[in-house]
Amino acid sequence: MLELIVLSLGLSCVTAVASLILGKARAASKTVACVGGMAAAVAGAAGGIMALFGPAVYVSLPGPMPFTDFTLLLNPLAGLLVAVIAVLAFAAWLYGLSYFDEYYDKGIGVIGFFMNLFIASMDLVILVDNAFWFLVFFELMSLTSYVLVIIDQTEKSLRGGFLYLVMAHIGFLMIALSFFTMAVSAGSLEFMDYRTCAFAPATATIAFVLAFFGFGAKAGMVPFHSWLPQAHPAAPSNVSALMSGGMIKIGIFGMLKVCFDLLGATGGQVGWGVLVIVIGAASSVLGVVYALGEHDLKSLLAYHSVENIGIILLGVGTGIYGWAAGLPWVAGIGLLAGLYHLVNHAMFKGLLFLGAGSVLHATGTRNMEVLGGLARLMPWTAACFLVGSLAISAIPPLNGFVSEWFTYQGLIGAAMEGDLFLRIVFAFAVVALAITGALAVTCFVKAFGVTFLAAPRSQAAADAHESSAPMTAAMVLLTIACVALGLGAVAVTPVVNAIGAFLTLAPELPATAGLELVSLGTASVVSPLILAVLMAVVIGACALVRNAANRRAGFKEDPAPWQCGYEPDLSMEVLASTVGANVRAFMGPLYGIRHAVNRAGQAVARLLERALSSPEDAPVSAAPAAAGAGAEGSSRYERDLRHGIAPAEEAPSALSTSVLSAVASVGRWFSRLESGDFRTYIVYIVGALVFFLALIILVR
Amino acid sequence: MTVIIAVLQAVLLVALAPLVSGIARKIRARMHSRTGASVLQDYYDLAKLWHRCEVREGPSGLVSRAMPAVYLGTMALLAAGLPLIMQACPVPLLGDIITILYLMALPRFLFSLASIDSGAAYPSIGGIRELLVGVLVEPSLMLVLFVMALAVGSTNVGVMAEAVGALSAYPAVAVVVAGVACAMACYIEMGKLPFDLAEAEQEIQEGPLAAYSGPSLAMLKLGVSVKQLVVASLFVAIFLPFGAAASLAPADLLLGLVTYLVKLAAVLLVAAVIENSVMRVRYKLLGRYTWFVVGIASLSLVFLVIGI
Amino acid sequence: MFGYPLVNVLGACLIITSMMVVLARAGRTAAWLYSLQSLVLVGVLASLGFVTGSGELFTWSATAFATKVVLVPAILLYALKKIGDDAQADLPPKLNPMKSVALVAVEVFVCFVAVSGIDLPTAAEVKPTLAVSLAHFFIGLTCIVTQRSIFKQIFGYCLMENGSHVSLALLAPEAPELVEIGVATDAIFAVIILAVLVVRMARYAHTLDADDLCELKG
Amino acid sequence: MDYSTLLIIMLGCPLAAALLIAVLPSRSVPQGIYAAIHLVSLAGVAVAGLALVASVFFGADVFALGGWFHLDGLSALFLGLIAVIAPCTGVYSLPYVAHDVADGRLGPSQVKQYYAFFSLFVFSMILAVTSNNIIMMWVSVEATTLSTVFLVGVYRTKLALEAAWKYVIVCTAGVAFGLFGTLLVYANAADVMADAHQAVFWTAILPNASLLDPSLMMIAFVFAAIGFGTKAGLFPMHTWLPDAHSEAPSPVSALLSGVLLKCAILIVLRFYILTAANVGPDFPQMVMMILGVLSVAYAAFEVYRQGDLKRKLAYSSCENVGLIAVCLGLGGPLGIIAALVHCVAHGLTKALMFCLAGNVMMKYHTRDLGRIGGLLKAAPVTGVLFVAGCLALAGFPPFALFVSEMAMILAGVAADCWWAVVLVLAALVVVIMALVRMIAGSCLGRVPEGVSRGDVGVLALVPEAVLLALVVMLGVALPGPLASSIEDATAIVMNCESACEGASLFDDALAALADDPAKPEEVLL
Repeated sequence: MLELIVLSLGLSCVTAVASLILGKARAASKTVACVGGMAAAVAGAAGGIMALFGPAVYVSLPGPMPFTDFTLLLNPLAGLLVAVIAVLAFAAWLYGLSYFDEYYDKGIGVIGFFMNLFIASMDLVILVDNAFWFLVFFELMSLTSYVLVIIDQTEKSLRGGFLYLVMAHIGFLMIALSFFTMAVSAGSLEFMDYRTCAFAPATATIAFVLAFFGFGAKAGMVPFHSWLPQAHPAAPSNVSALMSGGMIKIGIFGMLKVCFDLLGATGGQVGWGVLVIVIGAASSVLGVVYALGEHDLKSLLAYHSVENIGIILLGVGTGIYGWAAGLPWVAGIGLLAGLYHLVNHAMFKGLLFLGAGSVLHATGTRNMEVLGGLARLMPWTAACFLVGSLAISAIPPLNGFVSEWFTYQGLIGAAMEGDLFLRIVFAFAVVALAITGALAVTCFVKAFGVTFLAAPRSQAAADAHESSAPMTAAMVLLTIACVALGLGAVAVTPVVNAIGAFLTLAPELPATAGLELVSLGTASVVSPLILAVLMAVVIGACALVRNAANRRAGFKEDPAPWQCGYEPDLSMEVLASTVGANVRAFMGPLYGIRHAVNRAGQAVARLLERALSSPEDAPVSAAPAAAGAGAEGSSRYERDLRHGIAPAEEAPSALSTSVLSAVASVGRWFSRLESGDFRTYIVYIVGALVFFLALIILVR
Repeated sequence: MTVIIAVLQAVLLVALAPLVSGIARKIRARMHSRTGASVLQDYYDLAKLWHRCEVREGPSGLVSRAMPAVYLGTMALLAAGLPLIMQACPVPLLGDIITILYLMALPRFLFSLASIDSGAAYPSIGGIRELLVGVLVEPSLMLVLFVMALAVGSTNVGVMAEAVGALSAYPAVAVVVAGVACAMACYIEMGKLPFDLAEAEQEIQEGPLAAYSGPSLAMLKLGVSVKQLVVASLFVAIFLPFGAAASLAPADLLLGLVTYLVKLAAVLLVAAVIENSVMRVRYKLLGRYTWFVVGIASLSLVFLVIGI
Repeated sequence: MFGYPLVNVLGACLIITSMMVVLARAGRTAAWLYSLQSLVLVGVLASLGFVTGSGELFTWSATAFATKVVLVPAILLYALKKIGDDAQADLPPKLNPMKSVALVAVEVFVCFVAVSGIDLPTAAEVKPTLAVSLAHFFIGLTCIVTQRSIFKQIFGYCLMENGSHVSLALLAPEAPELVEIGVATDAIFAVIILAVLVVRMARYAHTLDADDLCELKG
Repeated sequence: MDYSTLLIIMLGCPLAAALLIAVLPSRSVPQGIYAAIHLVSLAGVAVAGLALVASVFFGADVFALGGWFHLDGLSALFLGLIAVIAPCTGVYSLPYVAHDVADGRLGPSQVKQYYAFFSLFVFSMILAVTSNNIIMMWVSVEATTLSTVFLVGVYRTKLALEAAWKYVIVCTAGVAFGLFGTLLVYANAADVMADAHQAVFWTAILPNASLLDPSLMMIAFVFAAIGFGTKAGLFPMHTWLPDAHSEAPSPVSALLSGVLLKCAILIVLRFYILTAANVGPDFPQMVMMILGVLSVAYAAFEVYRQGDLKRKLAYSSCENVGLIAVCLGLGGPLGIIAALVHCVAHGLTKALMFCLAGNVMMKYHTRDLGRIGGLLKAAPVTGVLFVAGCLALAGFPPFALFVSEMAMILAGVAADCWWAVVLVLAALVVVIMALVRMIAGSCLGRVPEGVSRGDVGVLALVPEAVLLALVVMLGVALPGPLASSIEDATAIVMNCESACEGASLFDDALAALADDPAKPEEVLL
């Protein structure tokens, strides 16, 4: 199976080069890139799925670098990740067949080249089993996705790309520090030596915490999430689907690999699990709360990636806790929940991003306020988006529910064994998950309702048209995947459970019985398949009875029925901002956190500026960005916009601007050192000499 | 065998729902010292509506058409899953607390979608408020069920009922406090007066009903009253399981049915009394009440953790 | 009288002559004073050679005479003529004379303290001259730092170079001559290039004032 | 044909060329002649250099002129750097000078002057790298300063002359301290060693370095570090770097930044070896660490703030030299390997970047980054090379600086010196922010009006492509012989005879550490 994946890597690289060469012939370059990408994806998926069942394959080649050789390891965990990314890549390429038409003038060859390299580098990061090459491909992954983020070259995408690359690099540096701490005590850069070497507990904790925050920065969890909602939406939609669905999973994969694979021999501490759970809970709640305030469809979905990463971390955290505390069932179900949600999130987030892409493709704008009424004009996209929304809100028969059910069972099962402090932590996590679930429902009602339902609120929305065949096919593919992962949970769970067992090297505890999913610790069962059948039967019966009554009593459509003298007009319709305002009224404190953090950041920047700036430097004041221009029309959004009531275009997250201005003011202060007069420069040299001579006297 | 009981339960609840709301209206009338409509008034309304010609609004699409059926169907399914007559769940896979909570989320999801779909302002505002009640109530409900799961050792409602029935749930005080919190949460979820007036069609909370007519409206009104019944019986099933049939003997089942009806009547009587002795609270202040419920739920968690 | 005390005495008047060079106002007088100062330097080298009896020192003093006493002042005077007679070349130093004398005194004292700290067998007897050469080096440096006219700064460089030349002679008497020739020619080239640069500065940039040369900043 | 004569030939070529060009009259002789002589000398330098370097990699050291010149593993590395970068920048200066002549900024006499001093500059750098006599080292560094003065001031504008004057004064004042350091070492050695004449040769001093007086050696090292640190551009003494680079023609600043800073670092390394052999590595490492961390911290913020393209690259050189000093400060076999790899990698990358800056100057006639935009559209090939160069400078994977940065982090963690590593990494993040902003600002976006489309001449692009290929090659596949040569150089710096034979560089260095992780200092000694 490794050969299949190597084949897919080769195909990706060949296609990349071919699409770059054919850059001028745009249509040819696009088709070559997409078809080649799809072929590579199919090979990758096949290899990944076979790796899920097969034994781990370890290959060590004498690499180009003298100090380390090039080693690949394909174990079930890697197989799962490769398969997920391959499926997403296939959908993205299929989608790109017609979506990339609008990117012709932006250099289709460049997109084809970097997107193929991006997928290849993701696969290689998963496969490679050597610290140096892992870091190389990890950084290449960030670089290639940076180029894709700034492909639009608008001011917003450049800022998003800049923030993304800097945050990715900070994460990369932390991962490098973690790997090298382990390398120093393991004596080599090979992961195989890490596994055999028994690290001192202190080193293991430092390594884990550094790796956790390093990979966390890549996965976009709370302390490092500010780049995600600015970077992912800027990329083309199928690339943001690939990034949100695939790339942030590499962060989770990294954490699992460091914790279970590399530090496996040394054993973990309970504190690690608690840290992961607390950050996971915080990410999930803050992610969904910030998503509610968004009126841009793709940044709403990006914030939801933060939320779902939080849910995955809850599962992984329970797994780590169970593994460290020696509770095999808790570890098993925790990892099962984390990995299963990882797969599910990849599928439904990819689907939602592709849906958002179709809306963008059809109407030219991502601003929900000016859309509306697209369901009738774009039925397929609306249906797929609805299934995606149901899945992400964890509504029963679909896959989101299954993984969140396992997460709940894991948390409750772990709480049963835990002591006083741990029960409060798990209770906090369960409540956070419940709040997240409820808010996710609200958010996706807003997203789907305001975008697809009711009447079109602008000319752009009115003359939208259904997206072309390949785009719809890609969306339908992912919808089928979501439904299959939901209803077919009974078949998929043992496979994912086996990976969990493989990671913790513990015997596999059964998670399914017949058609039902079983949670042994909490003695409870659920069966999405039977549930779906029951719902279909009961709801079908009600619908049939109702339709029969309609036929008998008559059914007519009336565009403007008598509303007791009340005439609704455009200015009264509900908007995303209405939902946001309502939630903000109740969720005040959670919004307070972001506001407080931004204010603190600005205060520090102003302090630095006043302390360092000499009188003649004019203080840099960040002018609030002008409100985004919505499509014309008399909809309430335009009227609010004109009167400045509507929320202005989201100013760049104040924290990042304050950091930049702080760095600039420190630079200005340093530059005062070089006043241009070379005589003072000579005094500096004499000063340095005197300082070091004094140092000698000190040392001796 | 248990499947039949489940179906029987569902049918029973669906049938009883209009009667229950009729009784509640009769109690209110009595308290206002007026005779009020007959107890069976709801049945007459439903029958009348059932024969009316339905009018679909202009912009509303497939979601609005499907919503009433999904609402009633899901509520019936939930009714089937609860351990009302028997102490154990008739259909175990419907009995898990997470499945119940997230099954209740589906009708709320589609109810709000349909309200936005109608395009008019009042239904949309009503739909959003329905969502936000969910956001405010669900976490405390989940915390209560979490406490019960830890107390009982399983997340299945039937096992909880048996444990409470046998008074074997370990931290007794925690269970009692959890019961109180669950009662308040269920009361808010039922949409009774201080928080919302279910009947008034034009009222904000039930605004979305304004977009419906004919058989759909009938099915939706039935669904809403079944929901109130399901939420009440959820509380009854977990915290007042006394008298429910332990075994499948017909005698026990009959006794279980009778005790369940008596308990339900008692609970609804208390609810009706509370409902008619309070004024309606402003929507903005709803948060203060829900924080109070969260407070009590976390109190039960503290008791559980301390172990008394 | 002959022997090491002579070397130390000559060292002392080295300091005095370099002080005069620093304080000299006009470029021409500074050039003449510099050649006088080099003469004293040659004296030091000759007496040192006489005392230690090493042949190389004599050849060193010969080359020093040729280069420092004759060639360098000639170059500078020629450069001064090319600049023309505008007053630019003789700008007053930034620091008034009294302060610079005090500064030089402090430097000399610090160098004596520093040199006494080092116990080097070869330079045991000529410790005061070593201190003088170190002080000489720092006097040159102060000349560069305090002058406004860049022409005067060339003299600062020459003084600094003399200081290092003396310390080279003191610390490395037996070094192969090639080394000494290398250092001397290096000094000559430096002075030539500085002079050419000053002439170009006068012709193209029309200023010799160091305060104008602060445009490139930050 | 033994190698010592080859070394003399290599020294002779540029000197002869310089003298020849100086002799020819500037008016009558067409500029092609100068260019031809210039190219011939550089070809000689390249061929002889690479042959010498190859011989040292495989064979023993090369001595010439009775020990005055000595080529060991360490200086072979730097000689190789000169042998590669000097021809590249030489070839690049042909189109650059032709463009300036066409622009009227350079007269015929200035062109003659340019080529003459360019060869003299190469000669003095080779002298600095190969000289075994410590005082000749000082003379050669002084010679590099003097030979580049007129190169910096070749445009004869007020700013150029001001930059040249500042460059001369600051460098000569700084390097003079170096002379004191050399003298102290020589005097110290002359006392101890039997034959005073031998006391001037570095190879002679090294064996009995342990006999020297420790306090004197420490003072000498401080003088040398400050003196030659000025030429290397370490923090307090770096002030000449931005001025000289912003006013000098681009090929000259490429040579200045790419090679001259490394030669000065080599001489500081020579004194580092002597002091480490005498006093033990702790003191010199502390001095280098302080200088390095200060340089990195200061320069990183300057790189971020700077608006002028070449001044930004100059500060980036100061920052990278600081990184080399930090690596030396970290010590241990890993630290030294990181420092040497960084020298080679940065030399190549910085030369590439300055040549590209030259291309940008040719197209946009300005250094202000605000007015440079849409480079990818205006000059596609230069744009792509510029983006690759910036990413290489920022330390992204496929390029060489990534390897050296990883080695530095590994060395920092192995030396358990966390505060330095964290500080340096923070500074590197600031540098990356600056470079990414530069890419986004100048390469993407619209082409400002008045800038003609179409790329620079092919002759200008060839050397840059060669340099980029080398940078990528070092980044992806460090060739075997180069790795073993770095290994020998480390053995020299660590002053131990048992070169790490057999297994690769990192592994045994790491393995050596793994045996006793508690004690991070060198185990090889």
